[in-house]
Amino acid sequence: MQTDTQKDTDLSPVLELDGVTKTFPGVKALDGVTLRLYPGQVTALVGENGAGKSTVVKIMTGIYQPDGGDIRVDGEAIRFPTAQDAARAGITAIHQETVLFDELSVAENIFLGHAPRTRLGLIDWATMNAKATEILRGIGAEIDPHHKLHDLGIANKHLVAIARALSIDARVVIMDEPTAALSHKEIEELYELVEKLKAQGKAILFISHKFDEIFRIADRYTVFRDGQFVGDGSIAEVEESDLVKMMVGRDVAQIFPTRTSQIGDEVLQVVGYEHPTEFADIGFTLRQGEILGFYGLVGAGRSEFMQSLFGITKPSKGVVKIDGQVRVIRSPADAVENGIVYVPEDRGKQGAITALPIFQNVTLPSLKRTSKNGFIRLAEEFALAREYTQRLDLRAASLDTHVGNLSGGNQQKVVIAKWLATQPKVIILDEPTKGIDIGSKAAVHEFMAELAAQGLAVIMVSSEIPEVLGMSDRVIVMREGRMVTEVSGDDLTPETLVRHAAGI
Amino acid sequence: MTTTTDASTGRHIPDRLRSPLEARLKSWESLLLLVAIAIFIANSLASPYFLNAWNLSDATFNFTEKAMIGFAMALLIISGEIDLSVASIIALASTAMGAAVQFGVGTPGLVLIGLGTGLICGAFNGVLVTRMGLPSIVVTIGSMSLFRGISYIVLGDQAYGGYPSSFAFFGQGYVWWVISFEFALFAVLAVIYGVLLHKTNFGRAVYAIGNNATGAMFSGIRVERVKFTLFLLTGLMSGLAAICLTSRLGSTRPSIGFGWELEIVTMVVLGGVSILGGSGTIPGVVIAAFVMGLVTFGLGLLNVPGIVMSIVIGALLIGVIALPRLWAKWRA
Amino acid sequence: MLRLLASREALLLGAIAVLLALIATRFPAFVAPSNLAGVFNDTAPLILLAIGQMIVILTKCIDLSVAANLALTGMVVAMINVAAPGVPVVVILAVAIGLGTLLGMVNGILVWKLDIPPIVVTLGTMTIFRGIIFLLSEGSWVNSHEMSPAFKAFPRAEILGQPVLSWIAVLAVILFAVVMTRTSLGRAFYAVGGNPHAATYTGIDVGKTQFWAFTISGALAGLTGYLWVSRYAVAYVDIASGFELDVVAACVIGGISIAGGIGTVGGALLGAIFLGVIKNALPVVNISPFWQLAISGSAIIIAVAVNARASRSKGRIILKTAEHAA
Amino acid sequence: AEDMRIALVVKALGIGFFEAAAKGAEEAAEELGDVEIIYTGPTDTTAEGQIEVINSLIAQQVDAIAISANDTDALVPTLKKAMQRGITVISWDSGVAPEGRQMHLNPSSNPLIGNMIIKLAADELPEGGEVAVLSATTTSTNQNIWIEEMNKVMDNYPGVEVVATVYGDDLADKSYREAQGLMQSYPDLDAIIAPTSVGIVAAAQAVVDAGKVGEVNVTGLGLPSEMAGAIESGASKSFAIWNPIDLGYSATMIAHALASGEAEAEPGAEIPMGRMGSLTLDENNQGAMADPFVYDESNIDEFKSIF
Ligand SMILES: Nc1ncnc2c1ncn2[C@@H]1O[C@H](COP(=O)(O)OP(=O)(O)OP(=O)(O)O)[C@@H](O)[C@H]1O
Ligand SMILES: Nc1ncnc2c1ncn2[C@@H]1O[C@H](COP(=O)(O)OP(=O)(O)OP(=O)(O)O)[C@@H](O)[C@H]1O
Ligand SMILES: [Mg+2]
Ligand SMILES: [Mg+2]
Repeated sequence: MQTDTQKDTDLSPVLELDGVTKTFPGVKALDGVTLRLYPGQVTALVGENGAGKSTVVKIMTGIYQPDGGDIRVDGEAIRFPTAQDAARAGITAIHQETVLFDELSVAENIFLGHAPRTRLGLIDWATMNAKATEILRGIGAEIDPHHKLHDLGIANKHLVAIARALSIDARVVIMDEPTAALSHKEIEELYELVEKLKAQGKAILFISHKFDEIFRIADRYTVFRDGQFVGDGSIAEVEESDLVKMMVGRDVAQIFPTRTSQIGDEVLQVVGYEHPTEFADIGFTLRQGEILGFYGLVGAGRSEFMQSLFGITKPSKGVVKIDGQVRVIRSPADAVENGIVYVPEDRGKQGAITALPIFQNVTLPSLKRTSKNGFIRLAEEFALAREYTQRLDLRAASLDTHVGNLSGGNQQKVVIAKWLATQPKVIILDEPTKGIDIGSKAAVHEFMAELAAQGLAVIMVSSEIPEVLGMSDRVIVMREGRMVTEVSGDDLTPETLVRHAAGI
Repeated sequence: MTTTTDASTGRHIPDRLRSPLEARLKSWESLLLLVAIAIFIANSLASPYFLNAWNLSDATFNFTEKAMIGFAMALLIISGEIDLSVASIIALASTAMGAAVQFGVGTPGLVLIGLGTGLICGAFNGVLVTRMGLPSIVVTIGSMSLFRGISYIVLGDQAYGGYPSSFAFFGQGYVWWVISFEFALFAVLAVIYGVLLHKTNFGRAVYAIGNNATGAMFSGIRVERVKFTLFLLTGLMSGLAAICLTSRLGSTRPSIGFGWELEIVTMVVLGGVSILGGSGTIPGVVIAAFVMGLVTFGLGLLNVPGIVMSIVIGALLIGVIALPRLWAKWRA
Repeated sequence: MLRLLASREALLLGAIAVLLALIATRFPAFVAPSNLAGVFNDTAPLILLAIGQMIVILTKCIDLSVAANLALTGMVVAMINVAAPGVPVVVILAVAIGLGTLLGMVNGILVWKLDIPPIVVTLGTMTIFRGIIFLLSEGSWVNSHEMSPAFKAFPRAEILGQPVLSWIAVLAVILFAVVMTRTSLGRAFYAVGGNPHAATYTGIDVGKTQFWAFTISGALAGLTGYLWVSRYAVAYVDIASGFELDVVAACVIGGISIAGGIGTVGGALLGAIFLGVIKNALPVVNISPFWQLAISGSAIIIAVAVNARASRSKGRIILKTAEHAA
Repeated sequence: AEDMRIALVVKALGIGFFEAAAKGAEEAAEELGDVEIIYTGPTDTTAEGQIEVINSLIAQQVDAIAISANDTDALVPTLKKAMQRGITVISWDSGVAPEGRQMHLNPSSNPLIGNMIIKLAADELPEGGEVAVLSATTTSTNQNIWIEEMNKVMDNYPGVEVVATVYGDDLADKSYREAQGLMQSYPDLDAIIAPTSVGIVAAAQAVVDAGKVGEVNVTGLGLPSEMAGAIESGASKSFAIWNPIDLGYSATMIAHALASGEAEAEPGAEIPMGRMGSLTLDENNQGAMADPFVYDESNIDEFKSIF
């Protein structure tokens, strides 16, 4: 660490942003920010949801054009009209969303836009497949490059995105929350990769909401708040609490909320749930006021099971009882009527309707309550929407704002508000804090505790052990589609969870 | 490793930034209304026969039947689907009614058969799209050939005629002075569809589905049921249009209503409904119906051939969408 | 998935074989090689247009103006031929392809620069192109006897026993098979339709790629315009009217996904041939012409249902026990 | 005084036959002096298209409408409305049901045409043979009547057999394909009878392309200007047509006579048609203009530049 700090005083930055500004309709996403990336160093970019981190990435990779300010490569001002121009300048990125092609092969996903050619100038598929195999092996991914991308799980897709970034001989590698979809083992491999890239003298920008990994791999940090540059410096000279303070603009204590809920009557009972390919042997009960955690490695099938419980897919076997009564749930509409609601993992596609305003998103499942005989009453809709969005401390210009214009974290709040407004019995939260900044995360946790205290039964799917341990009364561990164990009380330790999840 | 903040009370979020009135003034519909008024004025200057109540009344027949289907089609397109088989449903429904006439079925029975055939065709499309998950544009290109094909199999080179005289009312009757039955029906349906789309939960669901069907399903909306209902409605409206058109023509041939599907889609799109789904209004479609009716009637009075009128409609379709965008580009 | 794709085309090939076998039972002469070559020759315009349409559909667009483009180009070259019978066929071909390209570019520009949905653009240009034919020709026809012999002879000229029209279709199939699999532009069509968002992130300009798709579709329509007019030896406002739907139908039957990103030149070829066989066979096997419409409609619906079934995802495979079963 | 406005409504604009008829109408107008011709029609051959055209003519309060109908029945309500508003309505070439018009002008008598088309084919087939009919659309009024009349007289042509009737919808490409299909299904086919000017040209082209000139004779009703090539190549030995210029001329003359009250449309009435003489109406208020005229090698060059 010492030497690293030493380095950055000597070295000049490879890539430098100065006074960069970007405005979207109604939002100033970036307001004169500064960012410097040095060769052989990992710079962590931190900030709350909506601070402008992903926007700055898109500007550096030619996807967005800045409204003002300079981008300098090796001290020379440059512009990137398209993503290919940025790639040519040696800048490559793993974006926050996986932006790949389901219908194309793995190899082509890696090489699209810079595929190897034959002498006639035609695409050389054989060489491309060979090179793809090589790169994938280099990051420890055993993926056949001939496969179509849609045959891959989300984690493997992410590995392909990483391989793509490495296929370009880059000087600057940007990673926007690269570990959000990866399992333990894969995260470790990613860390090794980052070390390797560093050793090759590449400049790395690393965006993450996870402080443990920032302190583990970063050399420098830069903090944004509300689209503005707050500060930067060497990681070795900063404490976690300082970073948090810079991000949020105030002091925050790091504790999980104290749980005061009374465990009440049994609300939900699941018996022998089974699906031909996705999951099997799942059974448990859930009581009022309880938070039941679902832990597992990414891809363990927790989301699939939850979606089945919510009526999206049909189980081949199994019974659901609500308040002791057997219920048949064939669609999400049935689930909502029976008081089961689901906050999905993929909020852009499944959670929110991004082209509609906030208030319409919030009231969508509750229209029966805000309307009269099927006719809409706007005043009631706004009232309901205001009540729940304020309780979640939503940040938005107005309730009429389209959800798509909100940052990820604020979109998540809209989705949660939508479900709370239905006054459900059971709420399923699938990775509720994935990609959510530290301040909002606490708000979500506190809210979960409050929900439980009010007698709601909560199921929380999470891949973060501290969150699972800090919030759950009981935890079910899943592995390869099966429920392996249920843990509670004193057995709730990180070791037990990891052991069961990994099957060791 | 999480943090808590001091229990912060939520900030106040205003309901709206822009007043609804302002939004309305800047809307597509206002632009289209200006176009309609301009065409009206141009028509009255160009032809001495234009400003005549009976002539204007006759001119409404150019669009009333198409607009009836257009209303349902608007909802369907907003929900992200499309039905290109509507004109063929007209042919099949008309054929069914014509066949029934040969068995001596009276006017009430004919109406039921016309509407019923429309519903069955709508259900056929609806099942293929919602149950089997097929893309509606392709399904209805297929059923477009199938439905009209059945008419051809039944009728071949024959025609059905002999409709009872009371049946003539739907396409040729007047409810009051120059107000034809068809025009009155058009007006009533415009109000019904306007309310359905803009003032009910069903309409809200249609918009939600059109913007993000997966998201709507995850929000507890019965997406398939809504879409199926929309296909039924479109079929029903096609059946209704078949009744009016058959009554107006007094006979049925398999080629009846040929090519209408594209005119109806044009009307809906001109009315500001996004072909990609998710947005559009019924007032827009109503104004678009008038615009198209006025253009064809006005040019007809000048004996301009129909194909030249269609150039005007085609240019309007592109121009009305392109001009605001060009304007925005030019200002930027 | 590769296997599945292969099987989708194999399925279609099988369907065509079954169809031919059925026809052969009633009318053996239909499957004689010379007659099949004739059917192929008849289907050549549909094949050419289907290839262009396939590229457009791949990019999540649709081109409803192809038939109108064909008719307009056909009329223009016919009128040129009448006005100047001496103009050599090479020039006529260049004019046809050039004008078709230009018309395709008009669609492309509107989609690219003004971001107007393709179905709206081409619905509009479809009627505008037809109207222009009317204005140019004042509604009158150009008939066989007005065209020069050379103008009419070109698509009929035989090379290795097959008419030039057929050879042009064969060349187009080969050329575009290479373009689609081995060039960046070809792959960009797939990328843009498969995931436009990701395409932007890859540095592919979505609008520009769509522009090129329309341009290619236009060029093919222009070429077909001349071939059509000289083959049928007549040009008037309504030639090939409604043909755009046949072209889309051929693509759909050929397994090209209307949602974009999925499809091959081979699929478009087979889809066109399937329709071509039906169209040519019905009058031959003495099925009343009144059945034709209903049969092709049913074929479209069945094809799309089969294709959808084949490509339906069956959910993820998470359970170890399910892995071998699948 | 103001000009009398006579609308000549045709099946579709742009068809050579009707363009020629329009020429005749103009000729009549010039002769009459105070007549303005409105030549109009839809762009495709649909009844709905004609209804829109008629509606705008009603609105313009024209004095007379002379129509060649796309559909016998579908135009009736609209034409009735026209008559109620005081407009003289006659049909010509392709007729409208009696309730929808005051009278109908047949280009020739239907039995004569029906006989003519089969005779043209049979004359080339002294030994008898197989003939097929390539018609226009399935709903074309006059084609259907002619084919019916033709079938009535088939007994006079022993050995000649009609093996099929197909429809080319008056589209060149469809007619072409149908003609091809005919030649494939009936390898021994001797003649194709196309009683439509679009179909006959397409059939001749198909015969040339199939290399069957001399084997399959194309005949029927066509325009000399469009058929000149086919006669030259030998694909067609002969064909017939009445003179469309005369037809347009006569229709205009009749419309003028009725609208000005010079004549009355009632059974047995004689209506003057200028240089074409006069027309006698039968019990259905119909009359025939003249006999069809046969064109072949001997006279084609003379007429091909006229219509
Ligand atoms: N395409 C867009 N249109 C409008 N507003 C946008 C757009 N993209 C981003 N924004 C807005 O810009 C701001 C910055 O968003 P950005 O995605 O950069 O945040 P972030 O720091 O990456 O947040 P997160 O941690 O949630 O990923 C947010 O307020 C967001 O709503
Ligand atoms: N190959 C894939 N194609 C499409 N969607 C996928 C694919 N893999 C995963 N998903 C979806 O992405 C989301 C995240 O998948 P993930 O890999 O986390 O698996 P999961 O079943 O959600 O596992 P868990 O919830 O136990 O971590 C889920 O909604 C899943 O259905
Ligand atoms: Mg981000
Ligand atoms: Mg998950």
